[in-house]
Amino acid sequence: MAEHDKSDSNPGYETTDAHIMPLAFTGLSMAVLVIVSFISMIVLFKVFAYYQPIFDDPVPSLASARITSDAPRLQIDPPAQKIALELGNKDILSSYGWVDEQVKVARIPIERALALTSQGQLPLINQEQTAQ
Amino acid sequence: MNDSIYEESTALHPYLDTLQQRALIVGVLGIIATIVGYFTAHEQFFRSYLLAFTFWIGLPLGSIGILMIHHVGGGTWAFSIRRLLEAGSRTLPLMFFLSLPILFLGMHELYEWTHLEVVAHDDILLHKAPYLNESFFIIRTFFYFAVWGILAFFLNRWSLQQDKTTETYPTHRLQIISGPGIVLFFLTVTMASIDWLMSLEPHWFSTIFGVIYIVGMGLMTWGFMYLVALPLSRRKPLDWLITEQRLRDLGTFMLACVMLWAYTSFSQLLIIWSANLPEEITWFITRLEGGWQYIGYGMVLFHFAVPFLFLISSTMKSKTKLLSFLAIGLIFMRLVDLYWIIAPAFTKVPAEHGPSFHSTGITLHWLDLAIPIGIGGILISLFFSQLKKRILIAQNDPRFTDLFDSDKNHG
Amino acid sequence: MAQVFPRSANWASKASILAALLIVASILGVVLNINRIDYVSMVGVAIDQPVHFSHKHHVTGMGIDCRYCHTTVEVSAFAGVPPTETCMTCHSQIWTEAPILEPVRASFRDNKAIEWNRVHDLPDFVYFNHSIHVSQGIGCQSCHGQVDQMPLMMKAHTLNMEWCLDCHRDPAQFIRPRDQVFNMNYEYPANQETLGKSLVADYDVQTSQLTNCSICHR
Amino acid sequence: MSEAAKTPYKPPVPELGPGQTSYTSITEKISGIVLTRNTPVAWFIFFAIGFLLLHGLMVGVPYLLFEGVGIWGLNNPVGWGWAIINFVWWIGIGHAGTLISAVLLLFRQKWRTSINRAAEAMTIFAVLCAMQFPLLHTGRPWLACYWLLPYPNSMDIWPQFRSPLIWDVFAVSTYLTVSLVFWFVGLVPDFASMRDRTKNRIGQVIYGMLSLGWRGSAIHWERYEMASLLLAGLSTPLVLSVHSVVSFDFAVALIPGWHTTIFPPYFVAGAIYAGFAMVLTLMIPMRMIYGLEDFINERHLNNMAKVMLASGMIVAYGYFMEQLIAWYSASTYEGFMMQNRMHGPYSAYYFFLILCNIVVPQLLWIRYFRTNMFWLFFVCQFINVGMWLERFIIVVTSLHRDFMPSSWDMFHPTIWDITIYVGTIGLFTVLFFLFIRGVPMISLHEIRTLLVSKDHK
Amino acid sequence: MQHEEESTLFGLMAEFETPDDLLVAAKATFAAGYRKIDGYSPLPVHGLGDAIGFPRTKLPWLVFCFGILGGICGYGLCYWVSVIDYPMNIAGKPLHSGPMFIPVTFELTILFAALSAAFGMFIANGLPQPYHPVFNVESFARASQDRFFLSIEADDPQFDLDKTRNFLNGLNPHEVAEVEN
Amino acid sequence: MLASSGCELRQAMYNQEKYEPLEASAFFDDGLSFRNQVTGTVARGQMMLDTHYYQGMVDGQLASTLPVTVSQELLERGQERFNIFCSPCHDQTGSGNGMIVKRGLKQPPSFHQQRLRDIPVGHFYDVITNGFGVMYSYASRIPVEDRWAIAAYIKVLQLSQNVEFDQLPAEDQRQLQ
Repeated sequence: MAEHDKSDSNPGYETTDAHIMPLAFTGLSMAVLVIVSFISMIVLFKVFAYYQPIFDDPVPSLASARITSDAPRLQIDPPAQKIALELGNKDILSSYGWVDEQVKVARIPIERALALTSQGQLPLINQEQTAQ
Repeated sequence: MNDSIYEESTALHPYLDTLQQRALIVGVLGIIATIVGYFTAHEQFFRSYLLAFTFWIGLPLGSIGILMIHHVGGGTWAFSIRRLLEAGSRTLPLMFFLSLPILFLGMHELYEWTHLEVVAHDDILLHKAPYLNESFFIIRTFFYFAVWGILAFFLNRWSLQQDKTTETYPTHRLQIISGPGIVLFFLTVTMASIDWLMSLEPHWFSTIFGVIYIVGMGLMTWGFMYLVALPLSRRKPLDWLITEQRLRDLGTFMLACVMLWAYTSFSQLLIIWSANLPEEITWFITRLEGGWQYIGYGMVLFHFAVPFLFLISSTMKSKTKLLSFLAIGLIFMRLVDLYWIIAPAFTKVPAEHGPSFHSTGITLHWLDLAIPIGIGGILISLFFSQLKKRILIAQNDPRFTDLFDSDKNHG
Repeated sequence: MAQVFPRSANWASKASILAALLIVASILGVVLNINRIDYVSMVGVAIDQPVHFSHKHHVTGMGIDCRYCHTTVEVSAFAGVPPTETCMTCHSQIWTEAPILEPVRASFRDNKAIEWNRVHDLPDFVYFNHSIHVSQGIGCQSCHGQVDQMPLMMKAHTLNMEWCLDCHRDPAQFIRPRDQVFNMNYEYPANQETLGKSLVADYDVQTSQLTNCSICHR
Repeated sequence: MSEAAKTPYKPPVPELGPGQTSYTSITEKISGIVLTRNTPVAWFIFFAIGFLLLHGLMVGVPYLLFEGVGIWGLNNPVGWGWAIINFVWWIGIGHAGTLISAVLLLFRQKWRTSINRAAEAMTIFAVLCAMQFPLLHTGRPWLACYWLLPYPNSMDIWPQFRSPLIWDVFAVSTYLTVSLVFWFVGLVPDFASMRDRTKNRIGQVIYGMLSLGWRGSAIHWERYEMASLLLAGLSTPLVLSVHSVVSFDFAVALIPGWHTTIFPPYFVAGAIYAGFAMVLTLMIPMRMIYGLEDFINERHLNNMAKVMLASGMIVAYGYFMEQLIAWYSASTYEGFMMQNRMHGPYSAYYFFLILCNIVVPQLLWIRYFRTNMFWLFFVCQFINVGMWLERFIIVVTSLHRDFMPSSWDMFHPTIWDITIYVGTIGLFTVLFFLFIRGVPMISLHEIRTLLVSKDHK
Repeated sequence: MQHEEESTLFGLMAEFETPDDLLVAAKATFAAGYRKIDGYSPLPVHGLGDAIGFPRTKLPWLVFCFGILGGICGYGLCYWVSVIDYPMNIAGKPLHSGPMFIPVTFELTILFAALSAAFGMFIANGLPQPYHPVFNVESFARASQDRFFLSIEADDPQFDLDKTRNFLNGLNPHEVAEVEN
Repeated sequence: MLASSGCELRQAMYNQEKYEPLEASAFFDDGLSFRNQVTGTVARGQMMLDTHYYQGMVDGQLASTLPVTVSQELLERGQERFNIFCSPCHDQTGSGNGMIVKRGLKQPPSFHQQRLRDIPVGHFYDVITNGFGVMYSYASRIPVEDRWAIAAYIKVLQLSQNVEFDQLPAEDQRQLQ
């Protein structure tokens, strides 16, 4: 308040203004500092990565043995597993094949089996005895 | 002033004579055709005759109605054509004579309910028999003409009286008679429309029918008055009274009638169409099939839409030539309207049992034009002869003096 | 006479009229669309449930058919919410210790139904029958969306009447062969327009009646 | 006739009384009612009565919304009770305002100028009262908007445009909107007068805002007059259509006694009839309270009485046609309805209606009754009651004896029917007296034009 | 610049006591070649518009167009709803039941036309305009009560303060005032 | 008029005083609106005296015959129902390696072992109806007719994976060679 009173011609607002040059200089130097630190950090990390194995304990033999399979133990993609299963099943259910060629036992597609049994060309069970 | 108007009115006689003669020639030609038609197309004759009769009676009746409204309500427009209206009302006796052929020759041809053997087998017609029978029909028609005749007589008589005296009692009497007169007029015309037109199809009924008929008569009269007033507005003594504004007023009244006609007709259509009751809708079914519907659409267009669009614009309303064409068109559409009401009643598919309502198709007979022209010619000729009988501006009406003053200012 | 208003009143008055119009228009806009916004229709909002059941896991991961749990969907109006017994068919054996499933076990123990919260809750004056839709070739997915991709159940459509009518007026847009009804990955063929029409005819769908009031409001 | 011969012709009284000779006196007199003169005691009395009655609405409507329309006396055959009666009654009353402001303007009837402002205000308030009844009758008015208004709602359903009830919605809301606009347009120059006359700063701002900065420019007046004329031209068919549409509510149905083609013009005439009776009911006391004898004189009373007489005769014509065609149609149902109307349990109402609407107004044939304020007021009260009864007869007697005698029933109004009806009367009174207090009740600029034509005389 | 100009003078205004005086004065002013003139009156003065050279208003055309538009909207709404979007058999009526669409068509015609008449008039008149230079004249308050005014605006090419003032004084006014801007 | 805005928002009629299927009830002690049948009552259609059809038993022994006629439709229905209800554990081939098993459920026996090939068809019906081992009863989920369809289908499934070459029609024999 006291300062306000001192100025005789009070225009009702702040009259002093900021100086541009010092502000610009500060900003510029901060930008340079940031860039320099980024670059130096890259260099530093490279150095660390190079020297790290030297300071580490030797790797236990089991550590490498533990990685036996590429498949993760958690199901990362259950649908894929499901689809694989379904495809396998479908393959079995829709193709001809020998179960045991020696004893002449075969498998036939399920659709075919449905057709044959319903037409009575394959014996399902003793239908003569069916009730109802 | 009285004298000068008398002279000017007399001076106009040659002009009116010409009009009268021309109308008479047309009328006589038409009547000859009518007589030929009576002997060649007996059945059709009365249908066309009824059309012509119900059409042309609009002129005297409309004149009487408008005169009475004028006496009750005043208004500057009315004084300019008052004598025209009075002449119109004095054509009523002719229409009375013209009604006799229907009563004594044609009733049996026209009206189903006069066929006793049909009535005996029809419960509805039996119910109506106390009203719809030949003798009562004749009595009623006489009664209507008596009422209208009395009204027309006094409207003319007192108006003439007022010409001769500066006292105001004749005008007062005119006012007194007009109030109850309008009531009587509405009732009798409504009943007449039921008798003449609605009972053509005796099973059908509509409470608004009389109003539609009256509005149509009004429209026709306004149109006719416009056509007569227009040439008179260019000649003494009416030239200063029938101003542009007055002619525009006549146009406004035509507009009002066009709108009222549309309003009442549409109300009737909408209410009956939406309810779809068998006892009502049949009337419309007959008229909305077999080609009749095109007349219906035509009326929507030329009895309402086109004249409406012309008449709402005050610029158009000032164009007298256009408006006189419009007036002729509207009078013609009035004829078409009545034709649409009357003619389909006779085009029904004959049915073995019970009433039928399907139409066999549109018919047009040359008599449908010849008889209206014949009667019209005679009637218009009579109109001009009556117009000559009095000076063309009613005198001494105190209201007239009031309005005349203001008229000068506005003019 | 002095001026009653300052000069600025000229634009202020016009601007205020304009603003009033805009406000009215925007209020109207809100009113017209209030039932369509997700906040009201709850589209895409997962309602909290006693058990965080994942359709995605069970359908896409396990390959369990819709009808395994919703057993009555083909034969009755109501699709059926599975009883706890259905859950326990498997979960008496696997994930038996999982805390997330404790409400299921408790329900089974105490013979008390799990109180699921309805996701697709039509007003009580609407009669909806699952069986007719399923048997006339309307896929589950058409109304319920990609349920097989929903970890938590949520509405995929507003279920507003306009949405119902969209299909009822022209079911050919959405109808599919009957054997594809439960296929969650059905893709409409390019010629759905013609195929749909022929299916509508084949399945004898009476399109003229589908918009009768009494079809849904009885 | 002999009496007529003795009675000399009486020239019509000028529209403006002898007390008003200059623009200044007119302006002072009319604006003074609002601005300078003390509010008369009668104002407070009427306002208080109205405010008291308004509580009927304040109590009745919440209770109705809470309980449902079951609190009314509606029953099975009579599904439309007082609500529709009051609706039609109020709407009918509204018609006089538009008729005066529009139709008489088109017919260049100058006597309309001193009553048109108040009559239009009456129209607006009557329509507001009327609108409440169908809305309340829906039971849940907050739901009603999608039944009534065509907007793209989320149900994808639309109002049924074949239903006369929807026509009603359009007709009544258009009527209210156009009446309001017409009224406001008429008020703008008068608000300018008020702005310039008031000494009160707040009044200046309020009237100034309402006057939109009207300055009476000649160019403005040109457009203004054209707009007024156009609005009048548009209001005229509108006013016919509104009551016609109201009549369609009945006539489009198949109920005997409702379904008859004369209904549209007959309803319109009835509306004008009731409306003029209400205008007179309001203006006769106003004239006394505020000393408006110069503005509302014998000529106005006489002319309004004539209009009433004419419209009353059209109503009588409607009654007659109904009776005639009921017999002529040979329809059992029409015949029974008429028998029941005249000789059934409501016959007393019917004959009282005939007394009120047809017999008593016959007095108006005589000039004495047309110009005597007491008798005119007396006749108007009969008409107000009679027109309400007419709607009661139309609604109740047509419905209460259904086609099946097993479903016959009588209609008994409940206290809530009465409360809400009386409440709307209160609302109407309150609004009308507020209007008188805040707005010049006689059109200033139009009255001034009377002075011009008088000058010329 | 503009600010400067505005703050000077809007025009000159003469006050008259009767509409006839105003009319005569307006005709004379127009005859004298002034074009930026306007009359102010508490009531419409017939012929004043012609006298100051105001052409006939186009408002009827606007109203006519809006009426037609309203009619089309009304019938279109009924048709679209009843036939296209929400077809429903009601009482055996055809989907396109023309007569039953008329009432709504009619009401919307009137509504559109009436609103366009009122708002068209306000907009054409530039209202609301609560501030106007003419209000600066002290006696102008009576323009809405009992006095009649004629103004000649300063941007009229013929306007010259002294000459115009003399001209107006010659018209026998009650008073001539300068109108501040 | 203001109150009418937002007029489509939920209202009383949306939730009426009636029960929808499986809605909770405040009226009954157990909180169910669904009523269980009163013990001992036999409703129309519940007179299940046909032990072969309803229990899969003939003379106290598991039935070796089907009480329904084998047809293409029945078998296809069985296939569909099998894939819905059984395949999650038994997998579609019936080998007992379904997805649920891969997630830790005890592996059910394969249908393609001689013991199950020889077992009477009534066994399958009985297991579906009453459960077996860790398998729950499916009686509430699968109607009787469907259970027989599944049982028949299992028989066909077994056959299709183990059919004697000589029994096959020539056409299929050609396919195998």
